[in-house]
Amino acid sequence: MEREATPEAWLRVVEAALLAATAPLSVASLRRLFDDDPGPDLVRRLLDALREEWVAADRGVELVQLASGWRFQTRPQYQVYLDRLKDEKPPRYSRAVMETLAIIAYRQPVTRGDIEDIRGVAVSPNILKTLESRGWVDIVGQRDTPGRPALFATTRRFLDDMGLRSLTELPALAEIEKIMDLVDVSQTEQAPAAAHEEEV
Amino acid sequence: MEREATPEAWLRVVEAALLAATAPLSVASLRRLFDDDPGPDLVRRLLDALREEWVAADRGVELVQLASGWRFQTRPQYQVYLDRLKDEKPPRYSRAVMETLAIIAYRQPVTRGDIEDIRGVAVSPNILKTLESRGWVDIVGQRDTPGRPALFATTRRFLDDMGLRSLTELPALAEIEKIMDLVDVSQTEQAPAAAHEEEV
Amino acid sequence: MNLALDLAPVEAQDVLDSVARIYGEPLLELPKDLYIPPDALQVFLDAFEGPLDLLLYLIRKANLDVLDIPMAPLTAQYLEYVEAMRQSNLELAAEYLLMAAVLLEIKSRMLLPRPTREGAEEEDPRAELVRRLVEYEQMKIAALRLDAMPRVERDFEWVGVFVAEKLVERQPEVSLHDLQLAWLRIMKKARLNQHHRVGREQLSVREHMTAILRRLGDGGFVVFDALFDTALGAAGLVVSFLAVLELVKERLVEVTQNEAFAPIYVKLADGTRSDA
Repeated sequence: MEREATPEAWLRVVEAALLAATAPLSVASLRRLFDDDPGPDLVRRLLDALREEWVAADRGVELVQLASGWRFQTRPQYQVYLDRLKDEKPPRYSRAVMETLAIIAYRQPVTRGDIEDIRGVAVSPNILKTLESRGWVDIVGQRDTPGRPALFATTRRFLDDMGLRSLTELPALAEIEKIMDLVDVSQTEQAPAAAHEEEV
Repeated sequence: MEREATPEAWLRVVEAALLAATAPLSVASLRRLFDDDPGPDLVRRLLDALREEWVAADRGVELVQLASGWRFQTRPQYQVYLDRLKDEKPPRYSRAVMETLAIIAYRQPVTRGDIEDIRGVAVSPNILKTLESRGWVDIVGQRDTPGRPALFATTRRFLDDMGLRSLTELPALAEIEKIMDLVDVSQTEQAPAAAHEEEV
Repeated sequence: MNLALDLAPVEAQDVLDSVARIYGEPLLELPKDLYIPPDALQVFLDAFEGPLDLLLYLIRKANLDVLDIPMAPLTAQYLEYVEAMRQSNLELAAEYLLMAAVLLEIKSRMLLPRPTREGAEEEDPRAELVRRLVEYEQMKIAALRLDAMPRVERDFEWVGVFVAEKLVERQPEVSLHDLQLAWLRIMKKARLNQHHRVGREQLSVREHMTAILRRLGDGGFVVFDALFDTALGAAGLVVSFLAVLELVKERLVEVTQNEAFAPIYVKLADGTRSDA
């Protein structure tokens, strides 16, 4: 087996490892599969070849690159079928939870107080607990202000679960920034309020 | 998707369901995937076709039928690769085992009493059992002294596992010991020898 | 200038629908003097994530420009809702009342004549509110988009096939270096008592000792000459011979010869046999 050092054999090894993995596998991990380290470039080429192979076969499963590595996942079009096998539905999150998540994702690191300032309401501890227990959010430190409030940020798991490689792949806030420009313009006409720009 | 009611599309659905399943799926479960029940016979034909497809592609993963249903699993030949991804650190022999092994290797044939003399502590039978069950040490005779103690020596397997052709290829120690003597002399003047343990 | 209002009209519509669906009437047209069942109001209130959300809704409903909010009508409308809720003895979060105060304060400041001289320093009294509304709206839309993204378990599943493995006990790995370290440790400890000198020669003698013991393992006699493999060369033969001598010295083997020039036989010493 080990002696069949053909690209085809390597592909099958990488494929088996990725199909069996319980978490995304990094290129560094995949290099460990082989007795002789194939190096990162070869592994990346194998991953690309593998991804294309699965796309070409038009399967219900695809190879994707996520924040913490590569993983096979089912394509969303197939969820309608897979849902029929499920006993329980995946959790639905309330608007409060999703807004809190969005604020942490886009403004991280933030304290609970920051979140409350933006949402204009108190943030119940349950909301943060929900996000923490899902593994999407955790505490990354404490702000150096009185009370030393905890600073929340999103996790790698959050990116993985959302199919993202990095925070930069989050939906852009571009259109809203346009509004902010307008706000500034309109405000400049009435009264200068340059300070706002930085705050947002 | 639902409208593409071709056998190929069904295959892909069954495949995606089986790849994503966390437990074997029965034929009855798989029938639930579809809006219109395809019946058990068609599902079984799909499973057979799917199994053959994966066998033909010679992948590292195969579709197998178990008592509780069908599941994809890695082929045994691939275990050697997948094992390399495990983070768990390889077990290590205790210091007592290693010292006993070293004494047997360098001073063979030796009795348990010899080992105890050299180490200055009692040698538990478990230590020798560990080395014997590993196939590295065996009894080559008994010394003709009261109690007729067993004589231990290293085996051919030990040499093979260490990549040696003969015991003479064991690391020579004379030079190192000499160096250590020098080190000891210089260090004894300054500090007690206890610290040396860690250096080695 | 109505860009902000166009951004997520669907969301506003959702709020409308969800309330209307339950009571068959668009509750958003809250009648001023009509009795509204408290639970209807509760549903209405629950549709909002707080005063900012409610304000944004009112601004959109009235098709107002978020950047140039007419404070008087907005404040009036907001207070109407808050008052209706209070009259129904609904538990109203403190934030709603706080916002009412903020709106009234802004409204009153708007009524004051603007200082023209130091105008450069003066801010529009609404600026802070607008900033908060826009920032909240930004996050509200971001939350919707985030929620719409494919997410594991809801929109797709991880693949994880069963790993078929034979349970092989993992054995510790030992390197020559480990062995060397172990030996050096022993030597150090033993130095005070005795001095072990182990060099290559001694080792090869020891190796041959072991080999000979194995050879004689069945307890029978072996012809002396047969213990020597001429393929080993002169050095090897000497080592083999030294090994026999050492074995004799340690009384591990017996060497016998019936008469001069007769074949020499070697056998394990009595009691040396491992199966004895």
